[in-house]
Amino acid sequence: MTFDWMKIPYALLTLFIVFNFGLLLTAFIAKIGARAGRRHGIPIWQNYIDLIKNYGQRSSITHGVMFYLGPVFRLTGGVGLLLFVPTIYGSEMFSNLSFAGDLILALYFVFFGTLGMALGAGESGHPHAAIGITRGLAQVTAAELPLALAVFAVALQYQTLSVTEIVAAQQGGMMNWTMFTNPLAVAAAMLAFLGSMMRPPFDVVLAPQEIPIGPPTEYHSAYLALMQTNRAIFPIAKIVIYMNLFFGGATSWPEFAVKVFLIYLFSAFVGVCFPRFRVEQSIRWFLIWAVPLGVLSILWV
Amino acid sequence: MMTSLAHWAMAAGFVLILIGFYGALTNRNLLRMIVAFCIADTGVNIVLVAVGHMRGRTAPILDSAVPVADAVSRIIDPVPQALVLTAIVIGLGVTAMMLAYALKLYEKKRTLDIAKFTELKW
Amino acid sequence: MEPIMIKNAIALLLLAAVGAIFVSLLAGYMPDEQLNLTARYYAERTAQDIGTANIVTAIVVTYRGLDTLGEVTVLFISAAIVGLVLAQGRLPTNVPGSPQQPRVPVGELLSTGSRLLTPLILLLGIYVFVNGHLTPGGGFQGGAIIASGMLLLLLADPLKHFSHRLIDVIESISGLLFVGIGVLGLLYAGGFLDNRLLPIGTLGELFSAGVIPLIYSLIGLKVGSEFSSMLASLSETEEA
Amino acid sequence: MVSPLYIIAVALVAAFLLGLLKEERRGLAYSVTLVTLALMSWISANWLWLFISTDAVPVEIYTAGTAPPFAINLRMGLVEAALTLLINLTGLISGLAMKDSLLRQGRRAMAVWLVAVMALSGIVLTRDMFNMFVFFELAVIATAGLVLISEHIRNDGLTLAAGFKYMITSQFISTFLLIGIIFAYHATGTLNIDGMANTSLVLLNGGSIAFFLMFIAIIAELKPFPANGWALDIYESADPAFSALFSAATGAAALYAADKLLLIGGAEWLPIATGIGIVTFVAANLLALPQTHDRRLLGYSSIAQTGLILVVLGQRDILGEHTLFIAGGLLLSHAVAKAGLFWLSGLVAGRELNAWAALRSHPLLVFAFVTFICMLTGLPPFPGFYAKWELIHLLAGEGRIALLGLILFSALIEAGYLFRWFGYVMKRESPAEPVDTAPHKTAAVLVAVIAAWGLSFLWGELAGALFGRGNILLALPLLFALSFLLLDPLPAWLKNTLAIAGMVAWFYLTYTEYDPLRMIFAAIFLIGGALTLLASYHAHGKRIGFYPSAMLMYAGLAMLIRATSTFDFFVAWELLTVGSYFLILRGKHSEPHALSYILFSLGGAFMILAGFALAAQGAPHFSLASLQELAQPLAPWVFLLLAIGFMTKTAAIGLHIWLPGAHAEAETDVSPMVSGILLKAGLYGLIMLLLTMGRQNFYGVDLVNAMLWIGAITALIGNLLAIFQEDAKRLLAYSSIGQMGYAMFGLALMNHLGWLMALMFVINHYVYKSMLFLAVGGVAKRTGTREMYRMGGLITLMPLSFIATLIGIIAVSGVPPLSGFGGRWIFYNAILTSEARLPMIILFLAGPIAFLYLFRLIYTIFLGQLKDEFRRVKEAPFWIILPQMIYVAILLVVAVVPGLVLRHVDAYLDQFFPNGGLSWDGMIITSDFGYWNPIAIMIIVGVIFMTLFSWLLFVNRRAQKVKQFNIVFSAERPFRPETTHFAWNFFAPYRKALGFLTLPLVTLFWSTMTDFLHTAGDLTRRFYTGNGQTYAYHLLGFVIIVYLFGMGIQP
Repeated sequence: MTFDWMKIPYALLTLFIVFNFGLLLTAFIAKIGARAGRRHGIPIWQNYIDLIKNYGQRSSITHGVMFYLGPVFRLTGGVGLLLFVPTIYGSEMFSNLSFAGDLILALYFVFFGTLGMALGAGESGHPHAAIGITRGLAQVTAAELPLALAVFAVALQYQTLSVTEIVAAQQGGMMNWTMFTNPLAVAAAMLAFLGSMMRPPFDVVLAPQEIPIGPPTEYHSAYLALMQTNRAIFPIAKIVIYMNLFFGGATSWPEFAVKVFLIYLFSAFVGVCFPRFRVEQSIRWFLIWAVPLGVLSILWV
Repeated sequence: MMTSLAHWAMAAGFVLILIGFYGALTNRNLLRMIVAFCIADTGVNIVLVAVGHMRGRTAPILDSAVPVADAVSRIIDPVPQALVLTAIVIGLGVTAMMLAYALKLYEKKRTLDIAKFTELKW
Repeated sequence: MEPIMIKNAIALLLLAAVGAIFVSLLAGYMPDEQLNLTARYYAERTAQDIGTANIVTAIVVTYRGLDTLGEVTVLFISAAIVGLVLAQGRLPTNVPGSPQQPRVPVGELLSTGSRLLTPLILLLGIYVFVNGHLTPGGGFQGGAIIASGMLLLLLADPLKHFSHRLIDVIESISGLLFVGIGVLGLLYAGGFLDNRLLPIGTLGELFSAGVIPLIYSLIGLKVGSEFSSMLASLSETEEA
Repeated sequence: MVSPLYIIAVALVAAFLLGLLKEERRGLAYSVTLVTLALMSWISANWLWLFISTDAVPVEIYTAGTAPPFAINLRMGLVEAALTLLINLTGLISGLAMKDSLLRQGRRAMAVWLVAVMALSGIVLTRDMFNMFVFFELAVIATAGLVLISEHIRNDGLTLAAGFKYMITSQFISTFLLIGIIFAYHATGTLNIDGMANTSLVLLNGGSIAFFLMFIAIIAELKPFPANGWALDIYESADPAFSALFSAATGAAALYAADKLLLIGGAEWLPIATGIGIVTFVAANLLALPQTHDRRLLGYSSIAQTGLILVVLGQRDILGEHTLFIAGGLLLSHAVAKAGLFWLSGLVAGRELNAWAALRSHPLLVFAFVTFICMLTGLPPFPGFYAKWELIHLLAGEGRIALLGLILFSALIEAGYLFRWFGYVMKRESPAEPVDTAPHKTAAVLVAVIAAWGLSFLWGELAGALFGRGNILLALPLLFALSFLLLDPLPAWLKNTLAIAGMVAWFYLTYTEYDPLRMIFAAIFLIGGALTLLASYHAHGKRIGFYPSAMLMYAGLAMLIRATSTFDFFVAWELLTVGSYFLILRGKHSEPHALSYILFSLGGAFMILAGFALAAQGAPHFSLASLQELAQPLAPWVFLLLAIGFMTKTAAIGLHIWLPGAHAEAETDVSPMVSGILLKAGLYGLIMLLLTMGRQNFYGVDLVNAMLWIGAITALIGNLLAIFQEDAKRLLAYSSIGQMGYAMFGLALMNHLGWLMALMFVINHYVYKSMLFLAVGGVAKRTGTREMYRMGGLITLMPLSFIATLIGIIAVSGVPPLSGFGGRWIFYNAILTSEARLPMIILFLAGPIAFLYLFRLIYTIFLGQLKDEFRRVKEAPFWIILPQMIYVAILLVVAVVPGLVLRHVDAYLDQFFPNGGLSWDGMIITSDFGYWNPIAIMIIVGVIFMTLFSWLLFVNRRAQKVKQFNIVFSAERPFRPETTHFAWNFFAPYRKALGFLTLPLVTLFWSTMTDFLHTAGDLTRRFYTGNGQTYAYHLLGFVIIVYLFGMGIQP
């Protein structure tokens, strides 16, 4: 088996673009959120400042091996997820490392970072970390379900699990997007999307007010920096999957930017409009509203 | 059809059995039960003998009255008679056993009431 | 309704059903006009094969000798058990040494009568079993008569002791001989308890019918001793 | 040959001789008694040998030198020889066991004993009806007498009362018998049994009532329900050695007498006998359920067994020439086992079932007990097993399904109380009074044990001769397992080495025989089994009982995969079931769980048996492969029965309640065996079933589709229940339920990838579940608790266990890059081609739930706050860690090169599912829908991870570990780990949201069922008031009911 070594610099390029895009986008979204709440919000480059500061700081504290590795897992998950999915359709350059596996790989790799992070936070011994994790895991089981159903519907629809092929099938006009060919699946998936973005009404996991900062309570300095890096990359990586599956993918970086922004905005929009659910409420909500949509989408195909 | 002696004897035997059974079923006194069984036994024996009876024949003993050659047409069926002998003796053995039991039971509890010996159950 | 009445009613109900079974037996019963296969065989063959005048005896002692052996054994173990059990325990109130209740004296008539009658009764018993193959009667009847003699003695003198040892020996030896003769039949004649170990002799004579008189005598002795043993055991429970 | 008459003559001579002896010469009298009994046994044995070794025809013995029917005749044939041998030997050994009381009571008691045995032999031998009556009366009087004279042992009057009740009953019986005999004589002109049979008595005038009276009298001697209160009282109160005779010998004689009567009665009476038998079998077992008195329980069991044999006699119209084999197998099993148990009860001081726990200190006696209850339950290799197999097959072949069902149901109840009792023996507190180990008493028990195994061998040979089956006892794996019984005194490590060597050697000897599918199972069962056994090196001492049990299970597993016929398969199935039961029972608190395990398993096994029987349709041989030739309407039923049977083992939902307790309470090294390995037996069964029978339509329901649903629901409920467990091993156990659900789902997809996924689950589940159970078991061993919230922070103290757990949970969860992901990937590919979409939704829900319990497992044990009491805890013992590390290595290898195994299976599956396979192109695995490159994934993830890790190391190289409580806490400083370790009720919100799905409805259902049975038994037994007169009412009522039935069916 021959390996095209040029894939590595290309992948790093993707990573670099997405990273910066992510930093700016999250700040921008935060600002929109603040404005919706009649606040001024952070400057657009705030994330860069935080990141540089945190990378610059040194910590002499660790709670143990898993604690130390937690952010590494987390970021590996984010980076890996990004790289296992092609970013730009039709571009050999930005197909990344998708040769390693298909959609299923991406979906399951989402959990890699989550699990590692949970373990790291768990070792800190901080009870709030554990509480946050239990809430997060509990919620994600319900939130993932509509997504899984939608993905399954899409895979059935296009008879493939390859992301590239799914995007290919949606080319040739907006009406070919899954959003229009299988609206139920997309609706289900987008509801699930809300649950996975850690924004209101599904952000009790982080619970910024009640519990200082949820699972990452104990992380600071370079640990935190790694996690912040991930926070820039990971949502984008996830949105890329949504984009590819449901919204026709992107054939160029500008299209990419617009689509990712809009999808991200959707969650922010819902977030500023709705109050927060408790965990059991959000589980029920997903099961009652999102899952039936997913079921219908499967039966529809 | 109840014409022959055998029928009457048999009926009497059956009645005795039923009387004996009734006594055994309704008397709570051990000794009375044993007596009831003796009555039933007697009934059984009568039935046994009655079955062997044949009208107008005589006892199965070969003597001057019943020569060997005529035996087939002159004697009644000897088998029930032999059987009843055994039955009587066995009945006697059983009765003796039951009496011994009654005695021992009385020794234990100073009562002959069968309803008082119900520790073992279920 | 009282429980006792319910019980009686159920008993009557059950017995009515059993009675119904009996009635149908009775209704279906037709006395034979001819001897059946088995009886005919006995009627025809007893005289020549067994040599007893009393066909019932032939059946009891020979044809169905195994039954008889069984019934003797029944008596044997009944006597053994009764003896064993009654010897084991006494009524708790009758602790040795406690004052005996005064007995009603036995009448003159009874005591004298018993002395007179007992030998006669014993003799009659012996006669009955020795002639069992010829006349009505046999070992069981004879044994019972002997035992009745014993009973008379006991009535006359309730304190009288029989030698259990003697009774046991008689009982056992007669039993042993009975089985022994049976086995000899197996070895030297047609089969177990075959009476033709000894010559059949002439029909109607005392010494005829092969070993039947012998066996019946043994049975008589055995039955007599067993009955006596039981009577003695039972009476001892009274006296002690 | 010595004439059989000598059996009678010798006994009588001796009895009369005893009368001559002096009362004081008790020793001599006792010797005479024993010698006589031995002589009687010898005569019978001689005859038996004659009939076995030659084709001799039965011999007629005439008495009085006259041919029947004019004189009494006896018959000595194979059956008679066997039965008289049984009777005489039982008499001899019981006489031995009763030594003390016989010596105390003296010669007369001995004479009665001899007469009793002789009378029973007489019942068997005689061919004359009236003679049989005489022998019966002799037996009755002797029995009553023995009861009467053994009374003084207890001296409480109870025995006396029981004896008197018996006498009352026998008075009624003998009345009926005599009336019956005389009218039968009148009707036929003969007293000879064969003569009566020849003249077809029942058809003659008045003959049927006469026959009925004889019949009912003999049947009443069999203690049929409900006319059997007296018998129970005797069993309860008499000397156990006597009860042994009463149960084994009297029962055998009375059964043979009933058999003779059925000869007279002809075909019309067979249904009546069957009816009485089955009612008795069911009712007596039901009534035995609430018993706590050991001997009364044995009494109920005796009655039940007699009922079963009566059923067999009543079914002779279809059993034909096999009646003897079947009835004999059941009868001898019953007789030997019951006699053995009664003798054993003579050793135990207490009368409560609990008191038998005293046996525990004597392994040999425990073995005896096990032998007896397995024999009674009809487990292989005992004769009852062969008999049950043939019986069920013949019944099924003739379509007597209701009877078949009742027999199996009742047998299950019987197994229930017997194994419950065994649980008491092994687990209940041992009473203060020790076992009475007088040599003559133990010798009796041991003779029964030897007889049990000897008969097993004999029946195996007979089965070989009659049906061409292999003798189970000659199966090498079983012999190997049994040899550990003899090796048990050796130290555990030595036995462990032998066991491992044996399993590996067996694999080496047989590996060429397996196709790739079987190879997977063979590898897991044998090599995998050997691997888990490595953990057993940690045990010290002798570990009595562990190796025979474990090797029995492995023997069953080894035989299972080599089985080609239904018979071999079922034998293996039963062996592995019972072996694993013994293993599970070893756990400290596993008594109730082991019981529910064995009950569910046996219930499932009976389903399988019924399924096989139905499939065979009376054919003596049925290969597993012929299952595919079955057609409607039979096929769906067979499928259903077999599927339920196998799903019991995989703990499908509804049948799963045994698993959590059984797996959790088992010993540390047993849990991986029963979870990682044993569960696969069920999957293997399902695979066999689906391979041969495929889809079946059952009244419009596609059964495979139903299985799909069951699999999905099982996966969901199993996972859901797992997240709410506080007990680590229970969590793993529930997780197994869920995992088996996945595997079942995969199989039920009935496509190439579905099967591949199921097989992948088979392998993966073995590896990670064994590993996790060992890891958790090691932790539990060190901390002394399995409650996860009591642990916490053990990562630094038990790092290796942590690593195993970490790798394990990653593998279970299916997160790339470990091997679990492969399973998920195949799963998604598999379902894409399936039509059934709804059940998948359930499975989608189940998937992520796994994360919840897995995180809980690792977090609450290894992360979080370390408790003060565990600060000195050490890493788990070396031998428990070693296999875990091997499993870690296996997982990593399989993760990188899954093709190592899967390729072959994939290719093999092509013959069943030609479409939809995978293509193995270099390192890339491609399906019709997607692709997957395990090595690439591993490398990419590894590189990213290492890069970031290096980066963190670079920037954060000076990080030092801080103290436990050095955490940022809202406004106060935690100081107690207990209050800071968030672990209890971990997923409270989840319970609020979905807890309703975990309501223990299934448990409720089954406990209601068992409660119902218990209550039914408990209420019904009130009907035995203890009053002898009431029993007479029962008897008369019984007679009348049977009369109405019997006359109703007469033409």
